[in-house]
Amino acid sequence: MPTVELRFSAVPAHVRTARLIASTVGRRSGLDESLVDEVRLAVGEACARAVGVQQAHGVTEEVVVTFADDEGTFAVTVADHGQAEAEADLADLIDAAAGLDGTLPIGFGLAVIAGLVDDLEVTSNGDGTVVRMCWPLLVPSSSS
Amino acid sequence: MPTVELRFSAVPAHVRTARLIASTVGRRSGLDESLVDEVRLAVGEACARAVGVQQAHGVTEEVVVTFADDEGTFAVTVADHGQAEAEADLADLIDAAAGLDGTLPIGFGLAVIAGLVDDLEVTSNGDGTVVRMCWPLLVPSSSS
Amino acid sequence: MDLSLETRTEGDRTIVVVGGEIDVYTAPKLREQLIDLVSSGAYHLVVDMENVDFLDSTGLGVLVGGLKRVRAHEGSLRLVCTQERILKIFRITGLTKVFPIHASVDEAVAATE
Amino acid sequence: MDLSLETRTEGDRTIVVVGGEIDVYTAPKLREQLIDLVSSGAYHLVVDMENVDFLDSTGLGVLVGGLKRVRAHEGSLRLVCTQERILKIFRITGLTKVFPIHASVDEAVAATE
Ligand SMILES: Nc1ncnc2c1ncn2[C@@H]1O[C@H](COP(=O)(O)OP(=O)(O)O)[C@@H](O)[C@H]1O
Ligand SMILES: Nc1ncnc2c1ncn2[C@@H]1O[C@H](COP(=O)(O)OP(=O)(O)O)[C@@H](O)[C@H]1O
Repeated sequence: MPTVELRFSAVPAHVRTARLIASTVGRRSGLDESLVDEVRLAVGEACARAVGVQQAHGVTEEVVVTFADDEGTFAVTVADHGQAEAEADLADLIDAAAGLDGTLPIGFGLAVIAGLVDDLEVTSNGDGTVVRMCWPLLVPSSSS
Repeated sequence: MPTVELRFSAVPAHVRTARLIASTVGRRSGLDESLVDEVRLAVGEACARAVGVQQAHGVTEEVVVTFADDEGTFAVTVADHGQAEAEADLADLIDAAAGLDGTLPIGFGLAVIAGLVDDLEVTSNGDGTVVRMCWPLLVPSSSS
Repeated sequence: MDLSLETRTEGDRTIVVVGGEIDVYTAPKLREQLIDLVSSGAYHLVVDMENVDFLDSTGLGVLVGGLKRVRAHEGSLRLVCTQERILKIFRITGLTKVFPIHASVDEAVAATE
Repeated sequence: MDLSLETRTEGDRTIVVVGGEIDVYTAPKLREQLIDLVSSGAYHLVVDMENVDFLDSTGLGVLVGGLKRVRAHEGSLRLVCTQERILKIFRITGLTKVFPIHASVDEAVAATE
């Protein structure tokens, strides 16, 4: 069950709000301090990616982030309504970045997330992409 | 148009998350620094009240908070699904607090909000209560 | 930020030094502390709020509850607070008329009923 | 926290001292700065990241874009970073193989192509 859900317009400024919430909700859920940095970065990447994908396709719907602590796991989902980017490996992305002046290399985000998060699930359908990331909780949650 | 929406289970711990978001989103929307404290307190009161009302009636639905900056105004709504408390004035509430051991004097919250916020609208219907609070923005918003 | 609580006695007064945030989440801890003190016979309380960063209405409710409780034993509950943003909350709720509010612990301890 | 940028030259090197957060929100500012430098003929850049608190993939993208740009002029882009949590991001993306990363500005300035 999601205990906190955040919806925000697809603009970069709100990505920082999402990061801030990720670290405070994570801490409060009992996330080990050594993981907080990682969670903040991964959630930030997922949100930046969602904002980038939606802006690239002019989609104005809100990005939806949920935070849940469940049976020893802290689970975060980030859902967008943009068309998923093609899978790409980092070498290609680094090449692609050559010509980038105005647009951001969206594919980087997923690559960073994949490097950071062991328990990662990315599902895309016609409506958009959901990035689901889980981290273990060491201590029992103080909220529910 | 709400630019940030937060939903959380009706537990006290999340009230702090809502407060933190209120001050960061408010700042980012261009709220004058002198108002940030007031906004944080008022949003915290409204959320604490919503959590209290729902817990008193065993309602497990999520509390919904929206933040929007619109035409020079920072507007926050807090919606619960509990039965609204009877209107009460502070003198009564202070008396009522005499017997309080386990329950909290929910009515205090609205009284504090009313004292803090000039532009306040409280609407209750069968489904719950919506507290709507507005503050003026002095500078144009940096997000949208 | 969490709530911190320390108590000490000066004569027949018990001073409760509160720090951090008194909110819907931490107020139960303060309520318990006040109840414990009254149960153990401390009826003249001074609550030092100089290190309180945040106070909401649930915190006010706990203080009012404490006041009622000590008054049932002919006791007193005095507050120490000079922070404008905290004082404002007492003012807008009319509680400045209910609580004696002092500028220092010494002043509160010296006050007579 | 916002991004801060300062530049200075040492010989033919231009040092860009970056502070704060390089993220989706602030990265455009850094990109502009790098483009401006290259346009004005600064092709040997040293980006000092010791005061960077946060770096995300959009920041990486801007750095890679800068590297491509200076290389088009036979230039170089060297990073200064000893912070483990920032280095980790370069490592997991394989960018440690793309950027020369130094432990100090002096070391970066002294390095030859
Ligand atoms: N959306 C935001 N608006 C304003 N300030 C923010 C926002 N997000 C974070 N901050 C501020 O930046 C500081 C660092 O936040 P932190 O939680 O470390 O996240 P990050 O460094 O990833 O942004 C915090 O003290 C917070 O007050
Ligand atoms: N939900 C939360 N979980 C953990 N820490 C929090 C939470 N809310 C606030 N904090 C911490 O408390 C500090 C003070 O928060 P602040 O924005 O001043 O709100 P408040 O003082 O009303 O809680 C912040 O630096 C923040 O890191």
